[in-house]
Amino acid sequence: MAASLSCSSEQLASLFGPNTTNAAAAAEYICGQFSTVSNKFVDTAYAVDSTYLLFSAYLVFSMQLGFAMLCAGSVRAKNTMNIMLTNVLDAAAGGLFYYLFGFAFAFGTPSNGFIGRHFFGLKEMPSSSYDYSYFLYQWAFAIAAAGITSGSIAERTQFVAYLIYSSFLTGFVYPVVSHWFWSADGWASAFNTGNLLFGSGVIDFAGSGVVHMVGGIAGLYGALIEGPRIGRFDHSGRAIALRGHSASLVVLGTFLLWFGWYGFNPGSFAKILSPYTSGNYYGQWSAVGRTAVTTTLAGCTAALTTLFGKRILSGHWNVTDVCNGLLGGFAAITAGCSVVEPWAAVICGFVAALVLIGCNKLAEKVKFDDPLEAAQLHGGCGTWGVIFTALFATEKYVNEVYPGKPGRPYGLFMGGGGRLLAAHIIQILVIIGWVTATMGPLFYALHKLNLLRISEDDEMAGMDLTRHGGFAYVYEDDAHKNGLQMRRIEPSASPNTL
Amino acid sequence: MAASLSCSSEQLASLFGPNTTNAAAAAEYICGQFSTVSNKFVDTAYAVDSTYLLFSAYLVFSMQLGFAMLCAGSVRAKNTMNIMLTNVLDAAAGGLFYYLFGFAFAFGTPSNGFIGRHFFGLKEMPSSSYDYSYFLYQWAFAIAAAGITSGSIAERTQFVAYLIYSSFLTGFVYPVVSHWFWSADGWASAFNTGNLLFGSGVIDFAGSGVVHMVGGIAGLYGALIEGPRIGRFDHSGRAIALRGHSASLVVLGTFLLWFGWYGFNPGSFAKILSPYTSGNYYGQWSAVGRTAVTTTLAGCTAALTTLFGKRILSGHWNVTDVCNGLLGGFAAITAGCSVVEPWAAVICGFVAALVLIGCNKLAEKVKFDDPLEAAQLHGGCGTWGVIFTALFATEKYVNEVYPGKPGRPYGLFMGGGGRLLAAHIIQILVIIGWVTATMGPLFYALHKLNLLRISEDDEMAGMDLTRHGGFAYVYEDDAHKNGLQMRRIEPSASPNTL
Amino acid sequence: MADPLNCTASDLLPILGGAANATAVATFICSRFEAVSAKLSDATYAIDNTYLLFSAYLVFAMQLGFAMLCAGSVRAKNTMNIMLTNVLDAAAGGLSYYLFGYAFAFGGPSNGFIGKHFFGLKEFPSLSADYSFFLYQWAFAIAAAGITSGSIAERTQFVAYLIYSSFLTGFVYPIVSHWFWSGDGWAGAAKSRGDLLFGSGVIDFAGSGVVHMVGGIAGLWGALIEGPRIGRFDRSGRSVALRGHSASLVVLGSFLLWFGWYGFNPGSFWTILKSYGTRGPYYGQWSAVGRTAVTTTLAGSTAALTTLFGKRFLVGHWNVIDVCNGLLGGFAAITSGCAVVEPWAAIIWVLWASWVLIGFNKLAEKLKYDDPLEAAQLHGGCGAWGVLFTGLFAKKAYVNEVYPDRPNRPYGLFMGGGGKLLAAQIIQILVIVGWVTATMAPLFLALHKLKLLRVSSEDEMAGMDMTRHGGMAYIYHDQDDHSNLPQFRMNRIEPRDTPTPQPFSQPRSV
Repeated sequence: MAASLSCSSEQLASLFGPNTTNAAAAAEYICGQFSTVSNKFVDTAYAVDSTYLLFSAYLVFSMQLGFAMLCAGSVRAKNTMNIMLTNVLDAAAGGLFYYLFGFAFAFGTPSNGFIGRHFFGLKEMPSSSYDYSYFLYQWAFAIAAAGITSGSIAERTQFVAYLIYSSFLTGFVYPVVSHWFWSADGWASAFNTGNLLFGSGVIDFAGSGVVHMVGGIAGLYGALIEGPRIGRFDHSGRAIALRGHSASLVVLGTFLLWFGWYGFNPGSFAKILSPYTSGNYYGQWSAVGRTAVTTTLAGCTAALTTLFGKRILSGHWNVTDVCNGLLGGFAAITAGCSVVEPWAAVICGFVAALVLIGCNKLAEKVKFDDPLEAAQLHGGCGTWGVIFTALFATEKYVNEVYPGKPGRPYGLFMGGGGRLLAAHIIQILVIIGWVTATMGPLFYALHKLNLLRISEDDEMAGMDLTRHGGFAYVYEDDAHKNGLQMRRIEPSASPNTL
Repeated sequence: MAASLSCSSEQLASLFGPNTTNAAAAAEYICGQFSTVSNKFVDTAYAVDSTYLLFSAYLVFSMQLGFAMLCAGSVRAKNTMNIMLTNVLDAAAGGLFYYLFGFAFAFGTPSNGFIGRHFFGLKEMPSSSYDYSYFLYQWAFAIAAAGITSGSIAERTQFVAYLIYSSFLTGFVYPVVSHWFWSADGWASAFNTGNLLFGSGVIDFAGSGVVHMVGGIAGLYGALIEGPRIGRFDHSGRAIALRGHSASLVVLGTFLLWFGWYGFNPGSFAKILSPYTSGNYYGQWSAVGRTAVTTTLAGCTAALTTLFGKRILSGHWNVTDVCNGLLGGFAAITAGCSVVEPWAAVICGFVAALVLIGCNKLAEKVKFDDPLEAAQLHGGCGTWGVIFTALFATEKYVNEVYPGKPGRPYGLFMGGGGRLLAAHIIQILVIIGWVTATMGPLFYALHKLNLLRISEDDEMAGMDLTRHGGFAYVYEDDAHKNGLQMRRIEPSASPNTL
Repeated sequence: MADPLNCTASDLLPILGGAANATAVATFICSRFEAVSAKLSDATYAIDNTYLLFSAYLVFAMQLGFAMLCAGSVRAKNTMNIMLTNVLDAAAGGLSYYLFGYAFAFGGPSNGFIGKHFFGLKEFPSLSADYSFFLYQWAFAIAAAGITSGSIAERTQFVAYLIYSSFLTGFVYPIVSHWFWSGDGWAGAAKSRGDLLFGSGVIDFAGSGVVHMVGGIAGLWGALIEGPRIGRFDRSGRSVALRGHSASLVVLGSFLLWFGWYGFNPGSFWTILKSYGTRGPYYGQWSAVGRTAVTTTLAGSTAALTTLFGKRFLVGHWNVIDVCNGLLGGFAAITSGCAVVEPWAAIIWVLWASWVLIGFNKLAEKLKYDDPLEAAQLHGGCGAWGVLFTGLFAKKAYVNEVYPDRPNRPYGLFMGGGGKLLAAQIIQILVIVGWVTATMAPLFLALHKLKLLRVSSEDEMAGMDMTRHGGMAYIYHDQDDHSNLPQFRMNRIEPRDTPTPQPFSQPRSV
């Protein structure tokens, strides 16, 4: 960025002309000063951008806390320990795998369009292209994807199965997808330096497709293959709600996710100190702010739509539904957050809420049981978000956010033609195909090996008692009464525990 | 940092030479411009660094919330109010004491090597050396130390005793230790401008020793002197687990601590806009990112090690143990986070988990009861962290992070010789000695005065009912039934309450 | 800020006179300097926006804090209801503030009473305000609504809540913030044109008055008009404490609010990269920001400790809930003056703020006024106390640094600045009380008359979660097959047959 500050002493000397005594020296002196200045600008830019990216990464990490609380609150008390353990391990196992090869597969440039192949175990990092803070940020994204999946298969999955798919997803499936769409080498990336897919490339800014669809579809297969929880559908096939044990935890988790999403979406710029026209008040910092605003509006609209929609359908003002709607709105805006106008975000959120309600109805019809609606929410709304971007991306913003290639295609409804939409449909199909081809077989194999689903007794008793060393809550004080207390919680469990 | 931009007009004038009409004026004009530029750079640096430090301080503060939730979840329901009150007061009382004299003792430079003596009540602040944001950051550290201790003596300590030791620890014991190792005057500090301890000084970057060991050892004495909780060890001396009342709160607290640790470790640089070689992509911002990465990896490894270790030992996949392991890893990496390679952090976390498991086994053997394993976790893993740093600190990073003294000793295993290790062993001994000499007698005196431990009745009934105005949870809805509800919780308590 | 760096060839040309093609030299050098100044302004925008954005995120975290605080402070049977209101504060607030709230508040240029630009963020961003500023102000607006929802908790119809909340966030609050914070406001200290109120203007830096008093007084009217909860005062008029169902949530909420307050107070500077040039290069807005964070911390700490010991003497308990409320009271009180007072002043004044809170609570009991979260006492009472505080302790140097370009403003009375600032602050209190009364009271009264305000006594006894929100918030006793039959779960929660588990389980345990 220091280009415009370059100062060649020869040039300046010749300008001073012959009759200036030692013009050369003068020129050198002045230019020396300028090069110092331009260096300081480089330092400042790195410092500011790193600060911005690091704190965004911290916010994204706090989403893991949000997932943990959301999951914990949405399952029955007897499986709380289990689901929370999976969330802790998403972060922990994810950290190691992403460090060892995940990041390399995703961003190991230079590489082919399919998979990266450098920076294994952060070797040769930091480079001029990637700094540690960027790794941290991408890691926080990777664990989010795994967190989504763990919700779909909650309450009935063996812990070992969880460990296997989680590391596979974080370490291989997700990184490859993010390589395709986010790295400069990716065959479908909008940053691709070669020729772009449909001359446009996929604009999945913060990952409605890359993160949410991947996580959601993986969960879909998991939940499909192991089938619904016992008691979720009665003999007559009527759906019976198995309500989570604590709405407070659900709301806590939702708000934390909202909080973290401010790192997820605006943070995806990775840089904030880059002007669009130097010296003007309008620059990337404004785009970052706009992204935060679109994110907020989409979520708010979705929440309100869900509130009234559910009121009409079920007659209740239901807070957990509102929370899910809110998250659906966020999942949908994630792809387009940086390239759409705030008013478009309102539309996005409105439709997202309807999509979610529709998906849930459909799931009930086909007897698909997803304790956290993760597949419907992240998969369904994520897909809508990808399409939405292709419809409403504005020309101005697209060219600001993805510079260097003037005249990119943009949103169909904004008059940008259908090429972006085509690219995005490709993205949807490719992601569905890839996740199906990788996670589907994995879950099926685990199923065949009887590693996927827990025994019926365990499920009735709850995994906490049988696998995780006890019930999550002990409101009685006397250790000796634990047996009693467990018996009171779940009579059929007592044999297993005593 | 603006030095290199200084521009003397005389010099430049002479360069223009005599036959330039009013060269002096030209020179002055140009140099005036440059000095403006350099001033603006100074402003920028202050603004960026303050922003960075302030938000790091906020993150560290959020650890106090983490401690509160972790403690609340790890004790039995009947003592929840008590433990949470202590955590609120750590922050509140700590704020006042640290403002009045704590900060002065710690950083009141110029002073002797033992204790600081300026800035009482923030007089003469801000100075060119310290700004308010630095005070805020150090305050957040101080209350963390007190928070650690309160865990060890939970569930059986009188509230008055708590108030006394807490203010003593935050106001005197901890500040003196941080003066020794972190202030420029400290006798063992690596920043010491005179000659360093063993020509090296102690590299305790973010305080495995200064914060965690101090808090842990203080807790050790407290817990030793008042003895185990009633029912923790039965007549035959077998240990009986007194499980905390809510695993959700434990996980919530752990994740919040993880979140806050990103302020604790990377934040300890206090500055982010300082290049190692100006104009290069690699600077302090990279070091900050690297620190965040090492922190993450150490925690992740420790969590996984604990998961499988415990699975083998106890046969359970236990989430609370994993959480403790995770925190142990963080406590260990804290000392060396900025000067070790990521791969070394993995080793650090692995050993830390084993250290923690070992310490817990030992504690059971000697009938030492620490409801939060705080002494084992922060004391034990903290000590390991101090040693680890002396073994794995890399030359390059040591000289970058502690500049100005080329050829410092570094990690033994990295070929840096044993001088650093020697310094760190001194640190361990000195900290143990100092805390023993101060907190030991204090707790003993409180014990003799019968101010330390609560009465047996109170302990059976739970302090919430007898001292803190009631039980923490009321899931029955009818206020008039509170009596009944309490009776159900703890029969022996009902007389006190009705 | 690029002004001092402007370098025009015409300046440099004459002085380089002698040199061959001096023009070229001049243009060459000057073009470089222009590049520098442009880059400097970029850096400034980037840093200030980063600072403001992350502050806004922190302020948003307060909404989470409110949700948890409210949830923990009500009885289990109304948890779903109160949490829903908090989620909707944020959601509905987001839309209404986007559509017109922000325009009313900061739509300058406009008259002193109400703004009139940027509806739906049209013509945004402008030189004066960027998106990050909108986000920050939105987070403030929803905080005000969050305060009110606490006062009328556990007995208000959900529809009533929806109505007053959007009215408050969309109209009442924006106008107040326009008066005191926008460049056009008639009473603001930051007023750009025309002369200030009493030549001083109101110094309500982060909103003890604008946010906390507005929210608190709105709550006061709501709670007054619908009256106390059933069972809050027995026949003999003795007050019966209706304890919240979870102290853990209360503490969680309070700490989150504390965390968020670091965005609320220091963030209100809106920019951080600005040198004052008063005390050497190291001292600038960044120091003032740090100082603000410190005063905030000390105020909260002092209030917490005062409440702890005060309550110990009054009640005989070390009560964590009261300590949390005291803490928040201290914050509410410091919010107005946080940027312009010395740390020691904060301590002195907040010592009394916690007694103000205790006093108001005693008074509320006397008057049989029931506020489940003490929101009216806490935010209204301590907020007003804080506004006065600024009028007394504002320090000259700080006032002029924080509100520059109007030399020798009046400052705190006790600091020798005369009474004009105090007068302005008193005007603020009166105006806010009057405005909120004139807008919210009629609204609540109308809702009351239309039977839209209070729930039926059956609903109130049963709890709104069961009757309106589709079930209880907690199911710790797990009985899958029946968990969808409200009636059944009902019975298990209601103490009427809690004994049921007892008899058959007791003998088995022994």
